[in-house]
Amino acid sequence: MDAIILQVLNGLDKGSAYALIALGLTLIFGTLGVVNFAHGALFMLGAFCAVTLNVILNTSYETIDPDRTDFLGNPLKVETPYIFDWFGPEVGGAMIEWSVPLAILFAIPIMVVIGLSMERGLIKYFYHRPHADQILVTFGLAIVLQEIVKYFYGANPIPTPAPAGLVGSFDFGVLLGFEPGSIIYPNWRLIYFVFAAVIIGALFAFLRFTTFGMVVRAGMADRETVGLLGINIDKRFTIMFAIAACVAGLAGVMYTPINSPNYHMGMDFLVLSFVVVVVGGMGSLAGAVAAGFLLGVLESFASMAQVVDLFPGINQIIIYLVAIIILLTRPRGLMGRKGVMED
Amino acid sequence: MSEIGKAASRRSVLKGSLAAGAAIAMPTIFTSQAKAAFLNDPGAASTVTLGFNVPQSGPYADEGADELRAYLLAVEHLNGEGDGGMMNTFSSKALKGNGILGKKVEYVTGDTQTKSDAARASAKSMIEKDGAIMITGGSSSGVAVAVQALCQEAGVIFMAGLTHSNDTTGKDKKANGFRHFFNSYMSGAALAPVLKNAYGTDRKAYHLTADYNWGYTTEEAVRTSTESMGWETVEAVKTPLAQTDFSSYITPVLQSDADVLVLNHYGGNMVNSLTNAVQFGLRDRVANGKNFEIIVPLYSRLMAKGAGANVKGIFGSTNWHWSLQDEASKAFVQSFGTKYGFPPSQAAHTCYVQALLYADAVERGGSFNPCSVVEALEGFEFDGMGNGPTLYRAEDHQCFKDVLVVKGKENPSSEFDLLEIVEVTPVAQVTYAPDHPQFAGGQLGTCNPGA
Amino acid sequence: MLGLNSKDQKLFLVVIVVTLLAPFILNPFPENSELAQFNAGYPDLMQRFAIFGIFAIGFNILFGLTGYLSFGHAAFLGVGSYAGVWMLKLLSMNVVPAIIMSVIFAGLFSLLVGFVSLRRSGIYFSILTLAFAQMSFALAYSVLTPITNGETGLQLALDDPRILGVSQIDGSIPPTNFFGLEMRDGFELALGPWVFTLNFGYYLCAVFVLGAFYLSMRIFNSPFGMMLRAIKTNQTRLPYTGMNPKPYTLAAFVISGMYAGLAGGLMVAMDPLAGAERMQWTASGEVVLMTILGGAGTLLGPLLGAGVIKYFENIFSKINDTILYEWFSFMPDGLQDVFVFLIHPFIGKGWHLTLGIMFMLVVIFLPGGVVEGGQRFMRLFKRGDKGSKSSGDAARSASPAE
Amino acid sequence: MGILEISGVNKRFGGLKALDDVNLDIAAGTVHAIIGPNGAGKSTLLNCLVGRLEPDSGSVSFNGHSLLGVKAHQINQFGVSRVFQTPEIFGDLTLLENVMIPAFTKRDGAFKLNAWPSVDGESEVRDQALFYLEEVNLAGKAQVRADEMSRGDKRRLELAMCLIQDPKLLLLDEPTAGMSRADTNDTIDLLKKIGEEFNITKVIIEHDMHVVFSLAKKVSVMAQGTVIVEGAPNEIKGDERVQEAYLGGAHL
Repeated sequence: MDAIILQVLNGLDKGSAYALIALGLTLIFGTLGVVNFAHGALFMLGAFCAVTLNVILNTSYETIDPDRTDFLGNPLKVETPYIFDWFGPEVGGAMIEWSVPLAILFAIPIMVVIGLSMERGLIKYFYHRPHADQILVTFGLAIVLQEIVKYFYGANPIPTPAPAGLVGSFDFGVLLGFEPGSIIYPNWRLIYFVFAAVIIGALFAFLRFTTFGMVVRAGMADRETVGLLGINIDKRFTIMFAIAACVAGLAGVMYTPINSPNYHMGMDFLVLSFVVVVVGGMGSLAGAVAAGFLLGVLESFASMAQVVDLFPGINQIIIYLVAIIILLTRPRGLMGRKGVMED
Repeated sequence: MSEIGKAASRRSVLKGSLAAGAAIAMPTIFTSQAKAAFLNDPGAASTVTLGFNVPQSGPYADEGADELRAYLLAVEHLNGEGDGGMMNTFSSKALKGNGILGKKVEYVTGDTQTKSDAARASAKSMIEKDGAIMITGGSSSGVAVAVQALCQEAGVIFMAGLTHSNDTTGKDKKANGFRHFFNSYMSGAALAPVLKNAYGTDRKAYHLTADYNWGYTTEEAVRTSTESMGWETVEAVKTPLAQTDFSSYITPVLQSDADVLVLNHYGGNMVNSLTNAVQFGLRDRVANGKNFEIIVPLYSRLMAKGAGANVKGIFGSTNWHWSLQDEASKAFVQSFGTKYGFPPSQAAHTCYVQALLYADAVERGGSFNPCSVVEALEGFEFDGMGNGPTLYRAEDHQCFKDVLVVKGKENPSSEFDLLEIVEVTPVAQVTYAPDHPQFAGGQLGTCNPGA
Repeated sequence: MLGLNSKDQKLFLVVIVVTLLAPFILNPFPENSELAQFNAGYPDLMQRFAIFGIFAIGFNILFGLTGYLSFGHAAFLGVGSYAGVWMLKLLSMNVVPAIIMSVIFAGLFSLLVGFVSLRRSGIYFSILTLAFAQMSFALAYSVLTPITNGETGLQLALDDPRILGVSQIDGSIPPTNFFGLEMRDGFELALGPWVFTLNFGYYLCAVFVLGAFYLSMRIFNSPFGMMLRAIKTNQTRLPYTGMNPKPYTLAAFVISGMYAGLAGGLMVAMDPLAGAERMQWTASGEVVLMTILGGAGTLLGPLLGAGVIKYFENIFSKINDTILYEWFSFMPDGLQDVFVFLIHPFIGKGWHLTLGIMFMLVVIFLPGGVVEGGQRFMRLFKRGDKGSKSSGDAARSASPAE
Repeated sequence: MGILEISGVNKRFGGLKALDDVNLDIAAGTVHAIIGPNGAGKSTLLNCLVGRLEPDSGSVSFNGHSLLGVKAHQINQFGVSRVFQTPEIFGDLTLLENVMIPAFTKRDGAFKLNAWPSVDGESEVRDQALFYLEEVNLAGKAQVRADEMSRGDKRRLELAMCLIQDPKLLLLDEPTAGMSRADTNDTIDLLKKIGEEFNITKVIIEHDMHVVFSLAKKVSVMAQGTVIVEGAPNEIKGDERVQEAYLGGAHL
C-alpha cells in the first residue's frame, strides 16, 4: 500500500512537469494555431535562467593565496563573489544558496521578453502557414536556442541544488497513520507539485474569471467571430504566448533542483509533452492537465519491478502504449474538440 | 575555443602523395587490387593522418571535447612540440618527437553524436575521404563496438576511447581494435574488496541498471564480484535509457530491505539517478541497522561535477585520476593543465595514451601496416603511462593495469577536486582469463590491412 | 517515353545524369586544395545521399501527396535494416536477398502500423505513428536485445551461419557483394590534381535511387497519385465521389514504408550494421525535415533535402579550428583570430547550430523549400519568358499541408 | 414504387428529436424539393440518405438497396451523388482533375491501386471529363486550380463532378445558398438544362421558393422533424399549414 502511495506521489510529481509544459503547448495551439516545437526549449531556457542567476551571483574577483597551490603547483587563485563584499558573506552566501527560488523572480521578466519577441519576431508570420512549416521553423529555433546554451554552458549537466533548508524529506507515513519513515517524500518535490498546482489553478482562474481570459477562450473557440466583434484578439494571443512561455520557463526553473539541467533537457520533454497534449485532446487545457497527471502516474506504476516482471519492457513504452490505446478508443483524446488539427 | 588547433595551423604543405601526380594530366585509374599493401598507406608522403572520432554533439559532447584536447596534445608531442608530456616517462623510447616514422602527424576530427550510425559514417568519411590510417576516440561502448567492427572491415586500426563494456574486448572483440580503458569486470573486481572493508560482507544490494548493453555487463560484473564476497542481491531493476526522473525507481528501494544501492548508470543517467537517490534521503537512511550506502561502479569526473555535492562519500572506480602522484601522471597533468588551464579527465587520459601507444607501435613495427601495428601491440608491456606496468594482452587486445577505486570527496578544494583515490587495486586482482564467461563468445579474427 | 510527359522526361534525364556523374560533380575541388574539405564525392557520403534520398522520396509519397504527416517512418527503415542484417548473417553476403527481405519486412510492419494509425487523421495520426516508432526503438534498444543486439547494433560475426555463403574468409567476415561484385570495391580515377572514386556500392544505390525516383514520378502522375492529392485537399468531398480514402492512404503508407525498408536494406548492404538509433523519433523527424526542406509534394525536393542535411552532418561537422586557421592563414594574426572566433560556433561541434539556422532561413524565405529556391533562381534567368507557367514540373504543388 | 423510399425514419440528438417518423417516396425521374424552415430536419434527413448519419429507426432504401449502415462511398457507388451547401471541391487540383476523380471511381470502384498508368494516358476518362466540363461551361478553365474560381463556377464544377458519374439520384443541398440573384438564375438554368439532357432523379433541399417553383415537380414540406405536407408546387403554395410552419412558428 505504501509502495502504491509513493508511486502515486512520483506520478503526480512527474505529471506536474508534463502538465505545465503541455498546458503552455496546448494554449499556443488553441490560441495561435501554431505547432510550437520550440516549447521544450522554453522549458530549458527557464532552467538556465536559474543557472545564469547562480553564475551572476557567483561573479567573483580573484585573489592569490600564496600559501596554497592549485593542481599544477602554482599559487592558488581564490575566488570571492562580489556579493560577499556587498552584503557580507552570510547574506551573500544565503543569496547564492537561495538562487533557485530567487530565479523565479529573475526568470519571469526574461521569459516574458523571450516569449514576446519570439511571437512578434517569428511566430506571427506563421499563423497561416501549413503546420509542417511551423514545425520546421520552430524545430530550427529549438536547435538554435539549445546550441546557444550549449555554447555557453557546455553539454554536461550543471548542479543547481535547492536551498539547504528545503532539502530533506517530509514524512507522509505519519500523517496517514503508517509506520514513521515508510512514506517519506523529498520536500522540494512536494514544493514542485504545489507550485504546479498553483500555476495551473491561477491560469485556469485567469482564463475563467477575467474578461481577458473570456475573450481568449472565446477566441480559441472561434477566432473569426471574436475578431468580427472588433476585439483585437491578436494582441491578446500575443500576451497568451508570453504567458505560455513564462509557464514553461517557471516549470524549468523549479525543475532544476530535481534534475541537474543540461542543454538538451527541452528535447527530452518535447516529445513527451506533445504526446500529453494530444492524449489530452487538442485545444483542451483541462485535457492537457489531466493527461499530464495520468501519464505521469501510469509511468510511475509501470516502472515498478512487479509490473516489469510481468510485462518485460513495459516501463520503456508505457506512455506510448497508453497514448495509442486512448487515441484508438477516444478519437480526439480525453477532452479534445472536434475538428481541431484533424485535417 | 581556439585552444584547439592553433598550434597545428599554418599548414602550407600539400596533403598526401597525390601532389606528385598533380603534374600529370593523364587520367590514372587504379582499383583497390592495384593499390598499396594496405589501406591509406601514406607511402612517400611527408605526413600521416589520424582520425579523431569523438562525440561533439549530444550529451557526451563535453567528454568528447576533453578527448579532443588530449588528442591535440598528443599530436603536439608526437610532432616534437610542447613539453613532451608522457612521452618522457613512457618506458618505450621508440618515439622521437619527429612525428611517426618521420612523418608529421596530421589529423581530422568528426562527430560520433554517440550514435552507432553517425559514428560509423564519420569514421568512414575519415577513412575514405581523408585517408586516415587509424581511428580513435568515442565515449560509449555501443559506438566503440560499432566503429571497431567498421575498422576491422575497412582495414584500419581502431584505438578505442572511453568504452567500459566487457563486450568491446569480449564477445565483440576485433583484431584491428585495441582498448586501453578498463572494463566492467575490472570495476567489479576492484570494487569488491574495498566495499568489503568499508561496508562488511553482510549486505543486501539493490541494483538499478541502465537498460542497454553496457548496463547489463556492469551489473553482471558487480553482482558476481559482490555476491562472491557474501553480499546478497535483493533486486535488479532495469531503467530506460531515456529516463530523466528516477524517482519511481528510487522509491521501491525505500520499500525494500536493501542497504546498498548500486547505480549501474553512466553520464546523464548517473547524474540524475544519483541526484534523485540522494534527494530521497538514501544517504541518511539506516537499513538493517546499517548506514545505507550508494555505489557508482564507473565514475567519471566530468559527470561527478554534474551531480555536485551528491557524490560525496560515494564509492566507484575509475581508469585514471589526475591526482595520481606517479611521474607519468604528473607529467601529463602538467602538460595538459598548462595548455588548457584545468586538469585532464580520465577520458582525455585514455585517449592521449592510445594515441601514443599507436604511434609507438608503428615506430617499433617500422610500418603503418595495421598488421604490423597489431603485432607490435599484442603482448606489449609498458610503463610510464600513468597506470603503472601495463600489458596489452594478445588474446583480446585489452590493457591490464591497476584500477583506481575512488570516493566522492567530502571537502573538495576546487571544481576539479571531486574524487579522492581510496585504493589502487593491483593488476593481478583484476586480471581474468580470456575465456572468462563474462567475455566469452567472440573471436578476434585476423588483422585486416584493407587491401 | 517511359510513360512520362515531356517535362518529367527532362527532369528524369537530368536526375540520371547527375546521379551517374555524382562522383565527379561532388568532388569539384582538387584533392590537395584547402577547399577539398567541401568535397562530398567519397563513397560513404554518396551512398548516404542516395539512401536517404530514397527514404525521403518514399516519405514524400505519403506526406507530400496525402498530407498525412508520419512521425514514425524511421521505424520502417530500422525494421528493414534488421531484416537485412539477419539475411546477411543467415543466408549469404549477397545483398539481393537482404534488400528484398528488408522491403518485405518493412512493408508488413508498415501495413500493421498504418492500419491502426490511419484510423485517425491530422495530429492524432502523427502521434500514433510517433508512438509506434518510439515503442519499436525503446524495445529494440532494451528487451529485444537478443534480436537487435540493443545499443551496439546488430552486426555480423565470424561465426554466423551464412548457409549459402561462407562464415569467414581467413578470419575476416566476407564483404557484402552483389553477385560477387564487392560493395566497397571500385575504381579510383586521378585526373590531374583531382581524384574521383567510382564505388560499386554507390552505383548500386544509384540504380535503386533512380528506380525509386522513376516509380515516384509514375505514382505522382497516375490516377492513384491524383486520388492521393485529392485526399490531401478535401476529405469531406471524398466519400461522396464514391472513393474510399482508407485503402488509398494505407496503400500510400505501405508504399512509403517499403521505400523506407529499401533504404534500410541498402544501408546494411553498404555497411552491415543496424543500430537502434535509426528508429528513434529524431530519425523520423530528420526525414520530415528533409522532405519539407527540399519541398514537400515536389518530385525533386526530397532528394535535395536529403542531400543538404546529410551534407551538413558529414561535411560541416568535420571542419575544425585547425582547418579554419589554414583558411585564414593569409591574414595577419589578429584578424585571423577574429575570423576563426566568428566562424567557430558554426562549424565542427556547432554544425547543429548551422543546421537549425538553415531550417529557419529556408522556411521563412522559401516556403516551398529548396525547390522553390531553385525555381526563383531559374526565373531570374527566364525573366524574358512571358509564360507564367514557367515554374517547371518539379513543383507540382508548392504548398505542403499538414 | 419510388427510386428512393424513406419510411418511419427517426433520429434523435440527445433530447432533441431531429427526425420524427419521416416518410417519403421519391419517384424515379422527378425533381423533388424538400422545403421547410430552419431546424425542420432537412439537412439531417439528407445526411441520413448519404451515409453520414444513421437513423435510429426506420428504413431507407434506394433502388432496392437498403442504405442503413452503408458507408458513404458505397452509397455513391449505388448511384447517389450530392452537391453541398458550400461547394466541396478539390481546391489544389485542376478542374480537369476534379472531374476525372469521380470518373475514375465510377469506372474503377471505391479503390483501385492505379499507380502505374499516367493520367495523361487515360484518354477516355479525360475526354469524358472534358465533355462534362463543357456541359457546365467550364471547358476553357480545365487547367485552372479549382480554388481560384468564383463560387458560381465552383458550383458548376461540383455539378460536373456529379454528372460524370451518371448518377441515378442527385441530391442538392441548397444549391443556390449564398448566391446572388443572377448566379441563382444561372444555376437554375443550368439545372434545367441538365434536367433536359440527362434523366436524373433530383432531390433539392431549398430555402428559396423561387428555385423550388422553377425546378420542382413535387414538393414536400418539413417542419419539426416531420413531413407535414406533400404535393405539386401549386398545391403547396396555398396550403395553410405551410404558411403556418414558415410564419406561425412552432405551435402547429
